Amino acid sequence: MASETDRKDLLEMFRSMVRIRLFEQAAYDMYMDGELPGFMHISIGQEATSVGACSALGEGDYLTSTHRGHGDTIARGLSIESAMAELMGKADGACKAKGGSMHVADFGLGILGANGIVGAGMPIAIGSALSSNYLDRKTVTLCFFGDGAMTTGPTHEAMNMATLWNLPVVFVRQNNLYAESTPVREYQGIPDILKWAESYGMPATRVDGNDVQAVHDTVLTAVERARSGGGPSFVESETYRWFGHNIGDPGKGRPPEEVTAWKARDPLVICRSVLLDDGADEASLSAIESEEQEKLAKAIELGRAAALPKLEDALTDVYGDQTLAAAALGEVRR
Amino acid sequence: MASETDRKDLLEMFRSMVRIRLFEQAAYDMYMDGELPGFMHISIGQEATSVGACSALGEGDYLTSTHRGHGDTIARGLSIESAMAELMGKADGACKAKGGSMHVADFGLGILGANGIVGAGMPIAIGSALSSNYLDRKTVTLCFFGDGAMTTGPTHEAMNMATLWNLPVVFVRQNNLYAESTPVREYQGIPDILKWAESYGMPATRVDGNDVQAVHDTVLTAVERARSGGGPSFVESETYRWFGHNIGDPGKGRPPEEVTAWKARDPLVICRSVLLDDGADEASLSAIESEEQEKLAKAIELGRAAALPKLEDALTDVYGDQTLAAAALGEVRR
Amino acid sequence: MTEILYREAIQQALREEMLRDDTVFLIGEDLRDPWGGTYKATAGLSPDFEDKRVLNTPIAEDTIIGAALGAALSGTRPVAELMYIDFVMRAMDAVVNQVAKVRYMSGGQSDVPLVIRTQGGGGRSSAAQHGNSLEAWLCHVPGLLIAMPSTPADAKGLLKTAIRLNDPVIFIEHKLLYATKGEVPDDEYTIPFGVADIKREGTDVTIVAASRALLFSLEAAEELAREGISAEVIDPRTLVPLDEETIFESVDKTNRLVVVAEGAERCGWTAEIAARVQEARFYSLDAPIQRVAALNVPLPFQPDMERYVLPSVKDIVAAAKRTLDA
Amino acid sequence: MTEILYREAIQQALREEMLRDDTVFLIGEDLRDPWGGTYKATAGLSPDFEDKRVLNTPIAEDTIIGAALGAALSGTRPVAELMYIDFVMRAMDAVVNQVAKVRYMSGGQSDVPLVIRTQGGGGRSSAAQHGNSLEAWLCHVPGLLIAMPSTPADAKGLLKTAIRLNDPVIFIEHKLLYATKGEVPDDEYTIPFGVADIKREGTDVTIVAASRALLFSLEAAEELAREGISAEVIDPRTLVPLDEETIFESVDKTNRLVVVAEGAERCGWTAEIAARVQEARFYSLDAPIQRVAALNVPLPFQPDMERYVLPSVKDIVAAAKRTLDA
Ligand SMILES: Cc1ncc(C[n+]2csc(CCOP(=O)(O)OP(=O)(O)O)c2C)c(N)n1
Ligand SMILES: Cc1ncc(C[n+]2csc(CCOP(=O)(O)OP(=O)(O)O)c2C)c(N)n1
Ligand SMILES: [Mg+2]
Ligand SMILES: [Mg+2]
Repeated sequence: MASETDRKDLLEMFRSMVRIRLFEQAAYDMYMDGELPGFMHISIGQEATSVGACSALGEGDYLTSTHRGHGDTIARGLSIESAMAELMGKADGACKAKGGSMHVADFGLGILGANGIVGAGMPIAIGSALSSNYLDRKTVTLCFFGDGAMTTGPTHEAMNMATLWNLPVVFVRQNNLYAESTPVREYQGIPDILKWAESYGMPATRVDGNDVQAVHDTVLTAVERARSGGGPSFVESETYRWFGHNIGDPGKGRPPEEVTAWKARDPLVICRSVLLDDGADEASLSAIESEEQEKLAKAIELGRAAALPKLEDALTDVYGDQTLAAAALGEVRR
Repeated sequence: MASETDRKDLLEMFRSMVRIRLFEQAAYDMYMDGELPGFMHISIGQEATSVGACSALGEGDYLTSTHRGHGDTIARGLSIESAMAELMGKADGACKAKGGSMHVADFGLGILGANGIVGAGMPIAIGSALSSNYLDRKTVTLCFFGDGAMTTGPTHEAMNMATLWNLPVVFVRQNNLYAESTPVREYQGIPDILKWAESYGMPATRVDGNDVQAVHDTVLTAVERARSGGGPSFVESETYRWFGHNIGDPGKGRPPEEVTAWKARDPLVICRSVLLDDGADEASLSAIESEEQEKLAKAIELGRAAALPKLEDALTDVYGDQTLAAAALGEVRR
Repeated sequence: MTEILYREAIQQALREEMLRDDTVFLIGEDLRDPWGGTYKATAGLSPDFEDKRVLNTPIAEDTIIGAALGAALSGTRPVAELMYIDFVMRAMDAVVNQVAKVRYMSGGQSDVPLVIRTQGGGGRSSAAQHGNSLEAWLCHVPGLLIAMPSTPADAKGLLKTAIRLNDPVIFIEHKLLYATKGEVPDDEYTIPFGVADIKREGTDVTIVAASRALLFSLEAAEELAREGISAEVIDPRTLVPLDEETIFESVDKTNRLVVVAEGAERCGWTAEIAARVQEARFYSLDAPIQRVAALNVPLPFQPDMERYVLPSVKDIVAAAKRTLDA
Repeated sequence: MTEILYREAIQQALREEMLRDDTVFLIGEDLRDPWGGTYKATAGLSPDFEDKRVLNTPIAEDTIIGAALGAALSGTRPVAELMYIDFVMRAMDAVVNQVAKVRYMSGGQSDVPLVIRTQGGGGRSSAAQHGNSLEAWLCHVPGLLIAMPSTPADAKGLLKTAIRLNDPVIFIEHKLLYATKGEVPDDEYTIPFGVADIKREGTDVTIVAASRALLFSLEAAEELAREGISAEVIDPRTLVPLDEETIFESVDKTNRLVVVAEGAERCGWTAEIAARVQEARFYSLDAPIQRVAALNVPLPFQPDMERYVLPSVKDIVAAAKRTLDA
């Protein structure tokens, strides 16, 4: 933490984590107030994993995320305006209100989408990595998945293809200890996940997922390896979601001591104290927080003022070819 | 190979391999003559794996097999009469001519079916193992799968569940070096398959799949472990199919030297010479061969004389409940 | 009769059948308490039975169903759950190539006492991957039986029947029905498959619908009644087998038919009903059969757009009137 | 015009498009020579192109399609192969929840230039897991385009179009068509989606069918002609979008319709056509629309039973006569 650049990077990461935390806290409250529809998975507690990993990416790189994708996508640069408008179901949302929380995407930033289907991002990640090699582009794909996704078939299929074809992909398992209500030990027969991942012929590292610097450094090593032709890596990032599985789930199955212990290891507090130890002043950190608070307030305000989609907007974006689209849609009687 | 029992067992295994070899050679010829319909995968060359593994099972145990299932199922006791009648499409075939080569089954013998879908037997095997524990029955399920099945999603899902629930199942990978035309190294990113299997927390052993005794001993250890509550095991049995993928495939992709080398390690010849070394006399072995040849000839004769199914037989066995079956079928206009 | 929730009807059916037969067990993701299933349909069961009777699984739909099949073939009677019908896409091989066909492919060697419970349907703003109605796919598969109850009483009676049958049943609940209420008989009862229920009698137009679309159809019938139009509303309750006689008889009386379903229109379930009725009752029909289904687009997230895409009471009323104006 | 095999038509289309655009590549199981695809539709391509242009994969259908999607979203134009349409059951999530919906769910952020080639159909005694016709499932999914050519010329022209489109196309070949022959234009050409082809003109009854069922329908028309009945045979060529106008116009002329498809009848493709036509042309129809499809049972192995279950020329003739006797 000596150099100026490092400090600047860490400050940026801090800012990004603050942004996510505030965004998700607001989303939670707005959802509880009935302002946001659908269902929604909050990643508060996991910010260091999202931000540490995404900050290891460069321009042109790709990202696939999960149903719990607010943090991942904002960490990658998704604007909170378009994210918030999307959650609100507004026409200028990131996905024109067609995707919602589970499908936020920004192809311009290489965000190939959150995904409502557990494990479904992994094959897609293999694909953008394949394009990268095919087109000789040196881009890397970061593939987030939850601990629960571990046991889905595509995980195995994708990890096999990744080493087989030496693809530039980094698999980051966001291990928050539970798949919905089920703790890892109750669904995972595999005693040592790193050994399992290594058996695919890729380096596998465990990292403290609440330490943004550690995540960043670990994922950066993997990203650089991938970019220089070294192939895929696996990172197990241990973290925790503070809330239940989705908003509405009280998370009753988890021992209260466990929740308390993890909350005591708040990734934002950890990062903050590293920054303070490193000489950053309290005021500049508070400034970041209030700037982000303000930006969020503005995003919410903008979102509230924004227009709803027209009903007929539901009929567009099914196909690119407009003639075929009209024919495929058929008569609309509504 | 000292004891009488061992000799008797090995003679039985020899007989079983001879039976399979003759059956499949005949099936091959009959297919080429246009006598057998459909398409068909011949396992000649792999007999020691089928027989060695199945001979480790006891009454009440279960078996799942693959598209290349003649050898596996005959090794488990499927009668060659009903197998041959099935391939011929006769009404008294093992599956009343509804299944054919890829679906031979004999539930009475615990044979839950060959399977046309690569990897599909693995979840089913988990299920019969689950019943075994549920009903406290101490039965074991033997799950055959090809090397190519390794990369399918269900393989991972099933192996994870097997250790998670400590299921009495033995996974035997029939590694014949190819999935259709594709050699293992061209589809498998995993450098060491035993390490991979072990990472699921189960013992993994490689065995010479052309040595019926070795296969038997290895699988027996795994079966006994499973039966006594020790959970699943993985066996990699290295073998080779002499013919192309299916009848009709000339198998052009494989180096001729490779084919020759493997044919030189004919599992029947290996077993025969072990028996001779061990004091069996040539005449008794030849007698086994001619007995089996005769039984096969009779099976073929019976099959040829047997009746074809009636066309309307195609409409039965869809459901067990006959009232619902009639309603679900609807009007038949043929 | 006691009024209970649809969710409770499912719970009761499961409990009663588990008590009746100890080879019946539940297998699926997050079924055990305190979660008790995503829509709480299995809540309260895990505390009251041996651990093995309610089995939480890894996320691995193909293997959950394949394993349930293997279990059904070897002495137990699993009731498997696919948390959302959308996830059947991960288990399509197990459901279709294995479960539906194993009896046939083996020449009838085995019963297949397996129920796959799942829930579908939109209306919760859950977007394109969590709100589908995929019954048409499953009806297309010979070898499956399909139930799709609309009321607590039907749900309970049909689920008990499903568990006792020796054929594989796809049992489709609806996420927005779990919290609906209805009267359920106090005594033990079952409801046979293949028997439709006329949920409302009428003379001018027949409306056929299952699951939540049936509730919409009843509302539409109310509205039509206010305009002097008498609609008969038929709930097939099971889609396979289908009680087509009841539908045919109704059409013979009303000479008009509207078919409603939540799935996308193209190659959806409404097409099958329309095709069958036009063939069997060509000369009874006074107007073209009207289909009311989702538009041929993925489900959008935003609630108004979603409502627009899904069939509504208004759409049913309009369709009924079209048959009368024809 | 040159006479070539359907298989060669596919090969030519792939080759021409790969030469035209070097972001086009093939991905699937066993595509490379000497195997060259199970039905040899990709034979001869791997030796003539860079290795990366023809990619053999592990057996992992969900990930093959998911990876092809990821590739299509990031600058390349994959043509993926599912060796049998039956194996789509392992890739249903990728095909339906991902490929078909990604444009929509993202609010139109990306083109999806992806073709999924596959082949279906029975008649080879390949039993219940290798002979299915599953186009109805895929037609039910908004977001996919579906082509199902019956002749070499259509196959080539439609496949070239499919590869150039920026929307996902399911391209369904038929295992028993690969060895059929037909004239193909010598010059470069493409065939647009959504334009049916009247393969035979007639006045008494309209027959609609695609793929191999179209060949059966033409045979049936011959047979009907011998009995003095003039059948018009329409090949939609693409099922989505469907050129319904051509069908409607024909029905306006003949007043009778037979729809033929190889898939199981219940909730199959014939239902959709029947439902649409009865609605749009209720007053043109002089007889109930007849559906000719597979019986509602899994495909049996034994050839005679299989032929019995699948629709035949005889069944089509009988159906046509039913419309005339009505
Ligand atoms: C294929 C599939 N199965 C089940 C679900 C339902 N589901 C949504 S999230 C979830 C748990 C995922 O756990 P994990 O991967 O650990 O991610 P987390 O929610 O903890 O972030 C489940 C079972 C789904 N969306 N997709
Ligand atoms: C899911 C699925 N994908 C593809 C196929 C086509 N197929 C049949 S056998 C086979 C190769 C299987 O190889 P392996 O598992 O090694 O078995 P082997 O044929 O060598 O005995 C393939 C690709 C299939 N039947 N099922
Ligand atoms: Mg988790
Ligand atoms: Mg092999």
